[in-house]
Amino acid sequence: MSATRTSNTGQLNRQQPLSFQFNGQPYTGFEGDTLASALLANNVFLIARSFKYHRPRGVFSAGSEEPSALVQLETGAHTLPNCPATEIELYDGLIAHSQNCWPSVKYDIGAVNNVLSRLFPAGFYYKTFMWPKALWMKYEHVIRHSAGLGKSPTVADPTNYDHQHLYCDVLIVGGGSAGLSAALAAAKTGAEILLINDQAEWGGALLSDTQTINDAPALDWINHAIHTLTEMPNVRLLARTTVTGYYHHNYLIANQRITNHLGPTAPTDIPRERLWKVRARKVVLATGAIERPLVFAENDRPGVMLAGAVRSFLNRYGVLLGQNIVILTNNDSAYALGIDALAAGANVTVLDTRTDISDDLLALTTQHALSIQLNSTIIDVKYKGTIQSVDVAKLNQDGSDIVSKPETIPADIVACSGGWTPTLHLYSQAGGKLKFDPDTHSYLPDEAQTLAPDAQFAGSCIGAFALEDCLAQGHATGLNAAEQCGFKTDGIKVDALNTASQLVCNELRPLWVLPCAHPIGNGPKKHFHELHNDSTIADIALAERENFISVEHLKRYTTTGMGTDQGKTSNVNALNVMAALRNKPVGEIGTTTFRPPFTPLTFGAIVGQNCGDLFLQKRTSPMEPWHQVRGAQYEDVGDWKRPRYFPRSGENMDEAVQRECKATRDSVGILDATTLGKIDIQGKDAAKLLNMVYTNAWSKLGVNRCRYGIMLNEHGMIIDDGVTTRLSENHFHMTTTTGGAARIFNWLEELLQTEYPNWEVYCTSVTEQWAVMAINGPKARDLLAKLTDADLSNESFPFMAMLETEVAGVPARIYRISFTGELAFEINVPARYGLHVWEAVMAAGEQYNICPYGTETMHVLRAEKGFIIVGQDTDGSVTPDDADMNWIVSKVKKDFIGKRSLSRSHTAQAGRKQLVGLLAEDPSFVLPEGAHIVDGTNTAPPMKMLGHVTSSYFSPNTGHSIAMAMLKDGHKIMAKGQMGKSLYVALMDGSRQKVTVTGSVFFDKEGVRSRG
Amino acid sequence: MVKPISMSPLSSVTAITSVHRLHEVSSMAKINLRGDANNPAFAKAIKSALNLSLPTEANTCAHAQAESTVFWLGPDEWLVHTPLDALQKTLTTLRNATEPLHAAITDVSDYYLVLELSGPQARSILASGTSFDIRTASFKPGQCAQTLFGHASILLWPVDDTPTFCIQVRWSYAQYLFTYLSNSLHNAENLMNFKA
Amino acid sequence: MYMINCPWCGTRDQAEFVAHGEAHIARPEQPDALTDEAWGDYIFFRDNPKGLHFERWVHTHGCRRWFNVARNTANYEIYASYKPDEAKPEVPQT
Amino acid sequence: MKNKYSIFSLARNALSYHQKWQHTWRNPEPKKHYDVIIIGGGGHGLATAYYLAKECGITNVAVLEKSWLGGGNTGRNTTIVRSNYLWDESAAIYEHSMKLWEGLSQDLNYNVMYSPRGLIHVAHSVHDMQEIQRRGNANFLNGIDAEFLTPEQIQARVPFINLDCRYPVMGGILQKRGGTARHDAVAWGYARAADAMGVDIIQNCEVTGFNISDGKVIGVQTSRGNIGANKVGVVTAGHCSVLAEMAGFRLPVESFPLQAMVSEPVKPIVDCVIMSNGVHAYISQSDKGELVIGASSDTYTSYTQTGGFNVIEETIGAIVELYPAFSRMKMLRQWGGIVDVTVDRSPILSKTPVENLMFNCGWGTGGFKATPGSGNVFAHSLAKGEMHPYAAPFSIDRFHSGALVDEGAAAAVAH
Ligand SMILES: Cc1cc2nc3c(=O)[nH]c(=O)nc-3n(C[C@H](O)[C@H](O)[C@H](O)COP(=O)(O)OP(=O)(O)OC[C@H]3O[C@@H](n4cnc5c(N)ncnc54)[C@H](O)[C@@H]3O)c2cc1C
Ligand SMILES: NC(=O)c1ccc[n+]([C@@H]2O[C@H](COP(=O)([O-])OP(=O)(O)OC[C@H]3O[C@@H](n4cnc5c(N)ncnc54)[C@H](O)[C@@H]3O)[C@@H](O)[C@H]2O)c1
Ligand SMILES: Cc1cc2nc3c(=O)[nH]c(=O)nc-3n(C[C@H](O)[C@H](O)[C@H](O)COP(=O)(O)O)c2cc1C
Ligand SMILES: [Zn+2]
Repeated sequence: MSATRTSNTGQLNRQQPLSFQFNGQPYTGFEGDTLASALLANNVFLIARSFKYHRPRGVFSAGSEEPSALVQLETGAHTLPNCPATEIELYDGLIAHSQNCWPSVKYDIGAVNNVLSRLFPAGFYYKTFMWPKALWMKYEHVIRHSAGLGKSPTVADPTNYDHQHLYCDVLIVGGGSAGLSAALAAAKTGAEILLINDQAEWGGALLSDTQTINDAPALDWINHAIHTLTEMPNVRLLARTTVTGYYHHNYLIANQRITNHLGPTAPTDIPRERLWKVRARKVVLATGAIERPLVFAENDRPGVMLAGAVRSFLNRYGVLLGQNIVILTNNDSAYALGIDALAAGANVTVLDTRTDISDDLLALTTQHALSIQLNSTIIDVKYKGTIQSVDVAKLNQDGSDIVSKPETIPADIVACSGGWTPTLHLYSQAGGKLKFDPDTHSYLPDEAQTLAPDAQFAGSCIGAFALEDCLAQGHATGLNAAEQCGFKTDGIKVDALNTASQLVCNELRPLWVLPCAHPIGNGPKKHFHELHNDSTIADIALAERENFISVEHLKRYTTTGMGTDQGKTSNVNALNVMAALRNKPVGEIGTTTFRPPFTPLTFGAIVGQNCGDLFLQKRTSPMEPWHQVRGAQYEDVGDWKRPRYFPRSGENMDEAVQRECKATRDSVGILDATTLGKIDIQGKDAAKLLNMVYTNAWSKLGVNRCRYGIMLNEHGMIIDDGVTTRLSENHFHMTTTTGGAARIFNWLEELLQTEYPNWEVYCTSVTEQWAVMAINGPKARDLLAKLTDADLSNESFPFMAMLETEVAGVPARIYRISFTGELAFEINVPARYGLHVWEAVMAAGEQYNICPYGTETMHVLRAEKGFIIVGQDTDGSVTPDDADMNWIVSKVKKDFIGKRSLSRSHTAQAGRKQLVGLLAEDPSFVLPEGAHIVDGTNTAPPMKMLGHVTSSYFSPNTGHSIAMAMLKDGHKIMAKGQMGKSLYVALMDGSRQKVTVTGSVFFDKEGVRSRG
Repeated sequence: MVKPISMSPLSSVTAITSVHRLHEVSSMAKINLRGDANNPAFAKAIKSALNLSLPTEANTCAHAQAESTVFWLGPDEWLVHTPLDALQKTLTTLRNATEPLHAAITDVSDYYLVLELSGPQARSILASGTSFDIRTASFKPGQCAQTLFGHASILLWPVDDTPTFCIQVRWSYAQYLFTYLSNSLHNAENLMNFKA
Repeated sequence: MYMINCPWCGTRDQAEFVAHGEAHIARPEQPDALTDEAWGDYIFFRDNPKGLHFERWVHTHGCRRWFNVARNTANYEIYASYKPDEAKPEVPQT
Repeated sequence: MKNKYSIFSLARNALSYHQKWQHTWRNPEPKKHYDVIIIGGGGHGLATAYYLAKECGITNVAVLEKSWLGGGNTGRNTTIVRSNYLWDESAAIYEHSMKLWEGLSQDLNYNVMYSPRGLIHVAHSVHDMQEIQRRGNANFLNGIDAEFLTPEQIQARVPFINLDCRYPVMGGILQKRGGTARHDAVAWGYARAADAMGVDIIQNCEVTGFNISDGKVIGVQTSRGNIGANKVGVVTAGHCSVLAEMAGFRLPVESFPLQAMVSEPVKPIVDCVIMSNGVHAYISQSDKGELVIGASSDTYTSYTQTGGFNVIEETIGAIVELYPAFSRMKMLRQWGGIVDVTVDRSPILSKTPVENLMFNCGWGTGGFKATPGSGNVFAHSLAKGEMHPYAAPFSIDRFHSGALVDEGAAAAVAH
């Protein structure tokens, strides 16, 4: 086999040679080459090993439909697996490797699979590897390692990505003749046009053709079109951009490869790829057509290709792929290759499966002295590292068998054409139904579909294969789309375009699978309809034989169409074969479902900037700069970063927390409580709203007085808690948990807008308006007094009251509430002054050894007091009664959210799991949170669980460990004692810790400190 | 006692290049206003307090004297921007004017921060994170929109034809929004200079 | 991704909205008067039609208003959006 | 009897170029009447039929499938199998299922590729840690394997994980017996085995109504005519509400789109299943080499088997955050299923207001793993006319009495 560079064809920049490496060997190509064309020009035909049988494989197509020539591009952090060589624009220094082979693509050990291939028909793994049972994991290991193709990168991606949202009037997908023509027409109406093409060059199939438009090379027309469009302010052109998904409501995703073609040395300060999220009022699809292969014996050999691809390599990339080119076709279009290849100096034989061709075509072949054999097929491809020859025989009448002795024809390239399949993937993704059209032997949009996607078509994607028709259709469709967007189209001039006559896919013989010397599948020769996953006609027959006859079963059983190419060249043939096996018209068996993406879509591009720092906002309080300087360790609470503890040098968390706990109760501590949700509630029905959402009663709360409340969902389970303060008769300030802030606020709005629109209440979220610091401890009042002139005495500012004053020169609200059981004040100041006031408090507190503490200490201190944390001590299945909080459930209110659920038969049952305190027998032992309580019945699993430890700490202020737990019938046990029964907490090392049930308040049981 | 120092997470960050500017704009006071626009008494009360008619058309804003702006946020919700030193006065005027109507006036000056983004690629920078249609034809000064940018709810309004936009965001999302926008700003500028 | 018409703000991308299930379920005036069964039906049992569905959405990142949408769950059609106090709109029979 | 599958039969058939394999299941015409009709030819329906025939001696059974068998959620799920659920009721049925998985290939004589390669739940917050501790301890006491992992141990198993991601990894829980199974093979294996015992599997047969007399179901109306039955079991997952409506009642279920996706196939890189609730990313690698990734559901109901691209963005965002090396991998295909979600995220296996009509649904986003167990207990329930003890806690009554089995709650409430 010997491919040669032509001197006079192709759109390469021969002034710009580029060097690159494949499998370690250096080569050169030119600017304008793809990796595929450059390799082929260097006579590298063996590119890859196949998925299952590890057969040698080469380039099959010249575009994104490539099923076979997949390579590992670049190495290290820049590596990309499974790149079709046909889509890689060559750049200087490019490095690529073959995949799925070891030690090399030439000598691949995995090729034993080919020898054993008879053992591996479709679905073989379902039938074996079952005995002995224990060995499956070993078999599986081997299967896993021989499957897969390229290798994933293993280090972080050094490049970045971003997104762009875009609205336009008309989106045109495809920059071939039809798309360009549509854009030119639509743009003239003034509509905002977005024209997208997946290749770097505009022109689509024209680039591979020798066509003329208005008697000049078609390239001139393309250049002129692009020039015109670029000048128009209402047009945006995106090349190197693939529309990968067409979703409902005309939402389309397009991926632009900005720097990919520059390789690893591309600038890193711009995105490598950019994902466009397009909303188009109208969508025009001009996505072209994909050539359909013929399936014949040994058709997977490197050097067997689509005819259009061979032509593309010749006319676009300046590579004549062989000296002896054999063309196998069932239609006219491949003759164009014959004529071009002859002109370029190759020997060409056309094998046409048809018994007859048109007079015009016959005249043309005579004119060009093109040698043709009708009613013929290839029955074998002789391959020894390269294609040597093909065996050719005559077909019988229906094409199902051969009737003559084979004749051997020298060949180094086999180019096949089975017609063209309109590219309608995007349309189908969006829900468009396709219907088999017997005239073109292809699937076209089903015009009978109601509610079809809002798309229109132009060019070969709707079966118009002649250039003239593509141009005309483009024009008409472009105008139509603009008109539907409300733009005026009358008076828009049509440039008359004439084209030369053209060989198109006419008069096709509907025969795609060609016989060989033995019945297909029943002998050594393989007919691959699907190169990517090594699926053969015999596999389809097996599927049929075993009753996997639904096309979806066929796909899954044979894995046809499940590769990186998603069956762009194989699906239609597979459907055809199944239809024939089932004796049904192909239109009746349906297609498999088309799904995005059209071509594989980079994860990074999907993510855009939304990773790393921007994965999710890190919300912090105004005091954050201080926390950072003090080396705070953080806890994630929702999307907030909250200081968890403030270690001094050398301290671990336990030590820091023990110190912080002590310091707070001994003198004074300070907690940043900014993250609590805050809702301002105003209106004459404000108290009514509170009565509805809290379990307790709110009408009688005094002005400037605070009250604790819990909220239930309508199922009767605790969902949030917090303190709410009456600021004036009709004005309240509600607080929620940090995690509940958004949820509760939205819920209040929901109630007000949908259930109680007549209530006069307005809610406004004020969470970030206020910076909040809670000072807790016996010295809290002394400290605060240094910063404010207000009277802080118990008489004028009692527990559960609010005071509006100034702190450190800043207007503040101080709430005298306590989550630690200490004398405590929560200072709220406008966020902008948060840091200022915090620093002032710290300075004033120095004399009391003020101790900043974080959430962990807060948890311990509240547990010493038996205060619950919603979400830790409750889990969405806990009622107020379960939580021992009946005291907060109004007995007189007629209704509140969740009330009715409390009396349901199961919810009202005795003996539910209930909140209790637990003490370990060993007071120094901290029971693990999440461990379960058992009785003594069983000592090893399975053991009946009676409840679990919800909160557990070493309490420095009581000097022993403490725990809260949910325990079956816990309240009875708490009231009556365990009555001689022992309870344990079971540990996962198999041991148990004996426990005693107590009340859940461990410190200051009388509750005097907070009121002092 | 030291004079209170005011701080924002954006106090010390900007992204300013030769063509683009992204920075916090000096903080205006912000007041959330709720009430029934269909109630003539309410409309009248607001008119007397702010000396303007409340914008009742969705996605628009109205300017009052002394640099104040009122943004439509919903059928019964507006946001008043007013100079900081006028905050207390405006709050009081509004409260007095709406008494005893069903209305709510809430100081949210510190709940939000405002960023300004200006320069030729401002639209594309915004389009990196918002699905809102910011095409020139549909989004002009005098309009405003509440929408989403990345994960942040924002209030967005065009200021001039540079173009310049203001983006109001919750305090705790400001750092996130700034980082996102400044990344996009640099991407946009570098792309302007990039010839493939 | 739907384009959804907020009855107040106009048509916006779905990203700004959150769906909240079946619409037109009024909270019972007197929950205590209901049997466990009737109450359970109210809180848990929902229409889940394949086809026309009246459901609630909220314009979370816009005007924060709740509204209703008549949508076909078997395809991507949205027939109408309307305010919570409005009656179910007439929609084409499917 | 059908060909038995084994390496020997495979080799023998290879000699004849695999021309002699028989139908995996027949294509029977519906009979006039069956003892039991199962509606829905997904994994659960087929398993039900299989166990009815095998363990309950009832072989006059039809499985009616509106489309192709296994094409519902069974054919589109991320195939994660585990049994480490929190509540006793759940643990019982999922562990029952797990035990059946362990011998399923042999039992069915069909390799379902159950692959106990280990499943790790990663914890990203104090709350996550408390959740896995509680669950792991409960698993241990229920006799279900559970092992806690430190971040370092997780890193050793999954070298490319980014422990220091937005929500730093604090620990994890491993169920070694957890893993995956080949979804299609499960449907096909059950179908083949049920068919072999005489069950009629009738594809392209959509149930359009019930024939009910005196409050008792006596048959179904289908796209292929009326078919009589003594008992009917409905196992239609995403479509359960549609069937309930036909029978005249409602279910506490909503059907949401749930999406999944695969990457291009690559050589082995993820050797276990890794689930993260914190950043919401689920990933495993199939035997063919694709990374199989599960997304979250949309907020609206839909029967379209597609969902919003925003959900894909969030999911891949989480994957890249947790595994930055995958940023250059590519998505090969995305798709959606219709998941039948209950309020407490637990299934419904229950009698209904119509006598002799039972429902098995509500498995939502997580029922693939339950396929053998669910089919097994549902078969026994249908046969007996009484719910199997493992099924009993999952009756519809719980939504009236309040006896929810709330697997969702523990993770879904405020901090
Ligand atoms: C994307 C995704 C990921 C998932 N990941 C996991 C996972 O990792 N692990 C896990 O355990 N679970 C997972 N699940 C859930 C799991 O797939 C399901 O719970 C399980 O497969 C349900 O099985 P089934 O047999 O009940 O339903 P299906 O397989 O859906 O079967 C129901 C069948 O009923 C048929 N049917 C419907 N209506 C009619 C009618 N009128 N007449 C006749 N037939 C009808 C349908 O066509 C369908 O075939 C996932 C689900 C999805 C969608
Ligand atoms: N001889 C024949 O029988 C025959 C058959 C088919 C086509 N043709 C010729 O091919 C041309 C057809 O013109 P056309 O405009 O219809 O198609 P085209 O193939 O020229 O152009 C389609 C363009 O769309 C691009 N595209 C496809 N999918 C895309 C996606 N998802 N995103 C972005 N871009 C995408 C392609 O890369 C291509 O550039 C004509 O010149 C015609 O004569 C000839
Ligand atoms: C575990 C699993 C692995 C899959 N692997 C692939 C794959 O390698 N290639 C592929 O094209 N599709 C793959 N799919 C997706 C299927 O092609 C298909 O999209 C999915 O089963 C849903 O069906 P539908 O798209 O026909 O609606 C896989 C699906 C599952 C559930
Ligand atoms: Zn709105």
